[in-house]
Amino acid sequence: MDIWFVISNAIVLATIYGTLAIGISITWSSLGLLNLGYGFVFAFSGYGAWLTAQYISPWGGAVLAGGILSGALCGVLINALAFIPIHDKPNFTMRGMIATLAINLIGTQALLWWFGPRSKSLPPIFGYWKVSLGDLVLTGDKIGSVVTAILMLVIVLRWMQSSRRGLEIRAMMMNPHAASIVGIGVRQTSFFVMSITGALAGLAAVLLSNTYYISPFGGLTPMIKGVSIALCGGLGSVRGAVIAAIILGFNEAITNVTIGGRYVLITQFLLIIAILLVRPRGIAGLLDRAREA
Amino acid sequence: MSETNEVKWRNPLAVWPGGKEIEELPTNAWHSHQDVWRARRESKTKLYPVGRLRYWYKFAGHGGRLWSRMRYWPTRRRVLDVRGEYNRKTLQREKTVADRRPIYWLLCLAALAIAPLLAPSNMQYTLLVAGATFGIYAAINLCWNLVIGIGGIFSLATYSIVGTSAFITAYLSIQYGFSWWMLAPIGAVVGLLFGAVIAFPATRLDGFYYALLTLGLNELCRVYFTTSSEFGGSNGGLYGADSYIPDSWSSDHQLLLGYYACFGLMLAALFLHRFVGGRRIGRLLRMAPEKREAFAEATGVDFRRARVWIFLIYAAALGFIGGFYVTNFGGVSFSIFSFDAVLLGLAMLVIGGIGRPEGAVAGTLIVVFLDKVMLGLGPLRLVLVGLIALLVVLYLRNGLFGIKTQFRAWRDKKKSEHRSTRAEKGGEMLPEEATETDDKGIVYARRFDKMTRDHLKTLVSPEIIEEHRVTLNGQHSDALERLLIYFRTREQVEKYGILNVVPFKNYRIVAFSGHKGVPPRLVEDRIYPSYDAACHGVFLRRVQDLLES
Amino acid sequence: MRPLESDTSQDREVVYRERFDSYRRDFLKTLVTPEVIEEHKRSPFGQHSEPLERLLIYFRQQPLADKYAVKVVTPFKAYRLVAMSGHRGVAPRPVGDEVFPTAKEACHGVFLLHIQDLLES
Amino acid sequence: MGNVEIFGYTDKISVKAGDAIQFHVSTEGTEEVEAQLVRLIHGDEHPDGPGFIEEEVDCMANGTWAVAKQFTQVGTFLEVDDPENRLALEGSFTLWAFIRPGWPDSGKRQTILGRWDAATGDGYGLGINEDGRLEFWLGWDGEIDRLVADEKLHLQMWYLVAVSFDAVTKRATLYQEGVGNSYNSLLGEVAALPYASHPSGELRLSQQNLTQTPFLIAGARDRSEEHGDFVGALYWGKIDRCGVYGRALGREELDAIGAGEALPKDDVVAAWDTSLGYTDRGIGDLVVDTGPYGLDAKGYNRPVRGKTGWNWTGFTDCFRLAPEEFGGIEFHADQLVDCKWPAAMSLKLPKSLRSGVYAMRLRAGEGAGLREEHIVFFVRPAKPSARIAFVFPTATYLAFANEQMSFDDPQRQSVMGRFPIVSEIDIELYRRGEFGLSTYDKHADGVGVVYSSYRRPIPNMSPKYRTPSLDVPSGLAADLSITAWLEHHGYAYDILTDEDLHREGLDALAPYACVLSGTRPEYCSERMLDAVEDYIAEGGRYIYMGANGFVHSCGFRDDEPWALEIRRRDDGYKTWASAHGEQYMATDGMRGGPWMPLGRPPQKLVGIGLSGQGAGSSEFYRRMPDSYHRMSSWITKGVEGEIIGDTGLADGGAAGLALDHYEHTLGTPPHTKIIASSGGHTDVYAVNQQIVLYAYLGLYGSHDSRVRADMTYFTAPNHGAVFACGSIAFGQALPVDNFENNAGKVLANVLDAFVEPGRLPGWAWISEEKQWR
Repeated sequence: MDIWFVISNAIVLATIYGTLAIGISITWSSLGLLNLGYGFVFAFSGYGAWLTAQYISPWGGAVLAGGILSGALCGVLINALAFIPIHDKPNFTMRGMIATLAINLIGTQALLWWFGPRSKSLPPIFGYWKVSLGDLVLTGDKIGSVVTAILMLVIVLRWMQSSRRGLEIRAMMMNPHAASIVGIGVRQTSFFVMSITGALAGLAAVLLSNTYYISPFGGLTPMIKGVSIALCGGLGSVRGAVIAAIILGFNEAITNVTIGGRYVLITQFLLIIAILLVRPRGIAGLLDRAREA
Repeated sequence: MSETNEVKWRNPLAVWPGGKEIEELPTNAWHSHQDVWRARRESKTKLYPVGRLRYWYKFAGHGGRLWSRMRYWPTRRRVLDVRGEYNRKTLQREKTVADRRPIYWLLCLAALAIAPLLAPSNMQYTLLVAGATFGIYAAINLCWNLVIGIGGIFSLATYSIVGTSAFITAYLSIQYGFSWWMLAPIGAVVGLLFGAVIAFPATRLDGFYYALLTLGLNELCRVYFTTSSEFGGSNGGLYGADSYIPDSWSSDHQLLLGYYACFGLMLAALFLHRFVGGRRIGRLLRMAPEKREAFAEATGVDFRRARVWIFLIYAAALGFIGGFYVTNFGGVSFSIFSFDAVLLGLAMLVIGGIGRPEGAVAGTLIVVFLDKVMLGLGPLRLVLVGLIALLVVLYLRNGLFGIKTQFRAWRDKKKSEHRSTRAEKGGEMLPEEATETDDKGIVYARRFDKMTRDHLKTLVSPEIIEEHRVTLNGQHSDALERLLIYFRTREQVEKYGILNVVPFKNYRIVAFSGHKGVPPRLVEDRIYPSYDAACHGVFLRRVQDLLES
Repeated sequence: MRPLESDTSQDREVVYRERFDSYRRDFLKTLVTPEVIEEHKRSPFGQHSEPLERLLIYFRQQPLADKYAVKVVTPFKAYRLVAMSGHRGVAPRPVGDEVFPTAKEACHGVFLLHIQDLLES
Repeated sequence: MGNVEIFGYTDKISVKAGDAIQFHVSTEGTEEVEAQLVRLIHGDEHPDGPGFIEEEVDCMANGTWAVAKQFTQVGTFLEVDDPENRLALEGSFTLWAFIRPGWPDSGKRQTILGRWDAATGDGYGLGINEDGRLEFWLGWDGEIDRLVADEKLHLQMWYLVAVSFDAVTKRATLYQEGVGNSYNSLLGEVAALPYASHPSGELRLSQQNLTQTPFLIAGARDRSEEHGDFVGALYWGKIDRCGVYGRALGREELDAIGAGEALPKDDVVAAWDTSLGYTDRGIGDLVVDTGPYGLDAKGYNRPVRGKTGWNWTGFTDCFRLAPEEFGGIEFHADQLVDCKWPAAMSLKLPKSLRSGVYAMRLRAGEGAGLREEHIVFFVRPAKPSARIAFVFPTATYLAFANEQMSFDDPQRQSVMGRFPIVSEIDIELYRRGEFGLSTYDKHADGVGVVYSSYRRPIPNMSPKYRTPSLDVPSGLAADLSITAWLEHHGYAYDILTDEDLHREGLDALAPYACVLSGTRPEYCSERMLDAVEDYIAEGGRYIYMGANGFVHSCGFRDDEPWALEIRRRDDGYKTWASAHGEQYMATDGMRGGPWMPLGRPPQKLVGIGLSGQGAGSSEFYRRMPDSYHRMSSWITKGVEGEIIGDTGLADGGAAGLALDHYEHTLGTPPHTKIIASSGGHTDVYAVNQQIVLYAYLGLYGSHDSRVRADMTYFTAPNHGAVFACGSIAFGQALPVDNFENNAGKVLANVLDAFVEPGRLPGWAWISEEKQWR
């Protein structure tokens, strides 16, 4: 068994899952919104990228940009629909989740209605080159994905670390009530959060377009994976999400190799359940500091 | 008459031998209290008519006649919760059905029971199939409601349980020829086992963690069943299970049988819901909703145990429904695991309102109607469902059946907004407020008090305060006497008194409670060296209260 | 005169009442000002200021013998002043010959008579 | 020809069209008067109103009547029915009586009992002389001899007095011994005045007994050119048991009587047991003789029965509980219940006569002042025809009939806060003193008047009359303002009186859809209250047009409806108070005084009850929040703004004189709505003392929120309803501006709705409120 193949696969998966999970995690911790419309964002930005490739330019950068932008747009849309109207209403967490689910339903059905059930594929973004490291062959695709994803993540995290806006978002993540008292507008900030997480989803959608083809319901599995990872890592924790992404990436890669692709999900869930039973709030989650919406 | 400063008050007792030495004290120019009354010829805000129309009939009640009250056998519950009361506006006796839901339930169920007879013939097939689906989904949702609404466990594993049970029973029926009547009980056992597995994390995880976990579980089942060849991965499902519907029957009769069987299933689910929700376990769980578990635990409620129980009941019931599903449709498709199924199910619950059986049934009805009857709309059907669900979530606090409470809360909010803009603090009552006051004497007292205060405020002046300090318990000028009479005649609640701490040395001001058994409270820290000083202190406080009002 | 009121030779109540009223008169005299008289003229029946009300209370409490009243000559046209006898069966005696056009003015006339008596006492 | 004066009264106050009625008239200075039947429309001559309006009505009696001066027998006494002249005593005898002199110093001779003819000086008598001492006298054709006691009789003290006369020795012995105890007399044992006196002496002559001389108790026969036979030397005070023996009783025997022991049985001529014949439902005028001849005595002008007797021990307070201790009969020389003048005219009213207030207008000369008399009576329809009935509160008219408070009550000016304005009629009435008093007045001996009657001239029950202490019409003249308003707006209405209510109860009211009260229906018998209560409870609609209503009890005898009885108690407004033990009515045994302590405050009946009264200036009503409720907003429909009744004939406003207020602690129905309230009353308006427990500074209009008039409305079973105006002055606000004003608008709204059969407006707005505002 080729250990390096497993590792490289695991890294690729981990980065992609990380991209997915971090978006969900940030949304939850800063806005208290569990964005289950993520699948729709994913699918929407996939179509966005596809449209870009079709009508503007098949150049990789453009497609990537198209996906990221439409993801951000979709994030803003969800924010406007599901967050802004009810964020100050009673029972918001539950209602927010259901609202995003409803948006997911509407969105995917609308996509189905508009584009039809046939899945689309994107042109190769990073070209068809390969790199061989010993007997390990890394496609340009893989490397591109990993690099882009990591780059994007680093940029986002850096931005959140250093910029004023990022500071605001982090403040909201730590204590939304106090943040609103010191003048951080929940509504304003929420648009930034949602557009960034949307953009991350868009990025993931483009990067994963080879794995998960662009179809109306194509966002579902990534979303569930993202959610699972976010959950496993501890909702709201970026660090936890990264760790969980790596663990699950390895799990998937190993399962693929050892038992077979069919059992990936089963092992994954058993793993998650096991983790959650030990740490009910995920890897990085602390019981007492859970966000009380 | 003359200038304020020149007005002098003469003490009528000064002429008495040994009378007070002060013969003249400066006081206010006199003006009549009637000036205030005569100037006030209308209310300061516009007053609107109040009153609510009785547009429905109200049973006048039994009065002197004997009224034997029936109970549901064998419970202690009365058939209807009827309250005997009298109308507060007419004093006529009235009987009010405090909880009208049983009546509505009965009417709606009766309507559903006769619905097939009323269906237009060209739509009969669609409607009866939709009706059967409705029955099954309603039953599922009712069970779901048990854990979400009553148990407080946000489980999204419902369809995975139903589906698993359905696939296993279908498999058993097809492969081993189990006959139809065995399928549902077997399904129940399958469901119970499934439930037992996933109940374990349920006790550990809270809220969303569990929801997301079960959502994943659902996906897991989907992938597992879709990819396994035993369960007909290629056919899109398992078909050919034994059905309770005799093949020999005409299709109309088959449809009808299916409809009523599903209707019966729904009734059974309703009964289960009522039975579980209305018994001890339901009450225990309602004691311990999300985020209040600690409190419930502290009061001795073993909510974990109750949660496991209800979860097992839920799972078994869903398993039963899964088995029934197979016998009803002769098989099951993978779509039961689809995310959309979860979404639709959730939409059903959400539209009706989580936590209420009527919500589950009505939500199911709406969604099934859109999904199964308005077939002409294509994918738009689900968009529509999603839109409705979205709107409901955005605008309603607890679904359609929460509208009443929400509306009332909103109306109360509007009411207090309007009140705060219209009512004058301490002023006259508005017509709306008057309807809420049984003793109309208070309504007048408010007006009188307002007018009196308006007049008395004009009497407060440095001269008067000085006069009180000097004369205290002697004879007073008209203006001072008026103030004192007003102060003395106030009600007992928060009326000031003087506490004698050390006789002739140490006095403090207290306020009486006006309630037997409640001692007066100290008003301030100040200590007065003499009774007279304390009296004047009380006077000053009262003057201040008057001016502030 | 009623039995219990007629023989006052032993009635010590009278002695006290005399003292009380004499003190009261001493005080009330100081209240008589043009302003008070003007106020009564303006509003003989409404709410009164304290000095005027004190005077009126005293006047109203006077014993019936020689207590002033108004007599209607023609309703709403002519009024005159009289003094009560205080004895049943004895008609009031006329006081002065001024004719007042309204009851209000006549009542003020009564007031002025009382004031005059007070100041003269 | 001196002053011309006309006085008159009718034998009945309430008649049906078609009934006969008699007019009794007495005149001074004229032998004939011009009679004209008139229908009274409006009384008050106030320039802001329509003035005095009457309609002349044709009838047989119109024209010139021959009239004369009539004599009135005032004063109370007992006349013994002695057809066999058994009291024309020839031998020895003893007269004895328990007495409590009410006015020994009146300066006039008072007879306690005797068979005495003062005109001729024949007969014998025991009494109080001009000097206030007990005296026995006898006379023979004008020659009189007397025996006088040494000690004066003291005021309000119980005595046993007697005279024993030995016909052989002509020795007379007076017996005078105090029998006061700690309860029954003015003074107690600590102020021990000399009460006893036992003089004895031989008289020069014995009496001559004329056959026609009656034996009287508390009076003696007299005669004059002008009056013919009449009863004079009237006694003031109480007489308890008394009697006559046919021998001279000894000291010991009389002492035994004074000790309350059994009377000697032998030689009894008469022994009047004044405590016999009492029933729980009243006491008649007959005083029973327990002696062998049954010489019962009959009261004239209603001596007041059931009063505490010489042996009253203070343990019981009602004659019903221990009649033997309540044998006192009180006599007043100025009491009058029936003038008993001969009828000047008898008239059968036409059957077609419209229901209303009528008067026989008698005029002599120029017909002004005392030269004009309106003899008022009330005509009911032969059969009820209208849907509206107006009940004239005649019981209250009677209670106030001929009141002389402005002349007699030193507190009156303080109560009303103004100087009185008296008229020629008031002065004449006061001067004459022969037409009786009102139940507000006191008898000359200081005891309150308990009986009033309409069988005597009642000048203050005439249409133009202005009450002197208020200078505002009250009673009939005020109530005419309401009927004038009904008349002006063309409402068909019938007239009823309190007398009809008392006699017929609910049956009198039942035919009508809507009943209006007068401005002051203050005095009510139990039957009147029951009638109104039953009427409302059975679906009647009642408009309580005034205030101070249903406050005070009164009693009537069934066979003598013209006389009303009032007892005044410690609770409630009063110009006098009944003594303890004398607070139950002799006519019907009910507790006298206000109804409230009996558990029937007016609030229970009509929603509001007396809150305060005063005079001088009236205020207006301002709408209350409840008037915006759609159940009752129709009442103020068409009223501009919030003010109601800012004009009026009574002191310039609709809220004045007496005010009624809502008080749920006194039984205002819980669903009552206050439509409007007045406020800002002057300090002359004092809180009703019935609802005051302490007198303290601040119980006046500007201080106490209870001093107000509440206009209220509530619905009753079977589509019934009660609208209450809350103030006496409200009725007098109606005629202002030619009957078009906001007070009238409110009344019209209510009346129009009440007359309609079926449901009331606003009936459907009865659901629990769900407020948006």
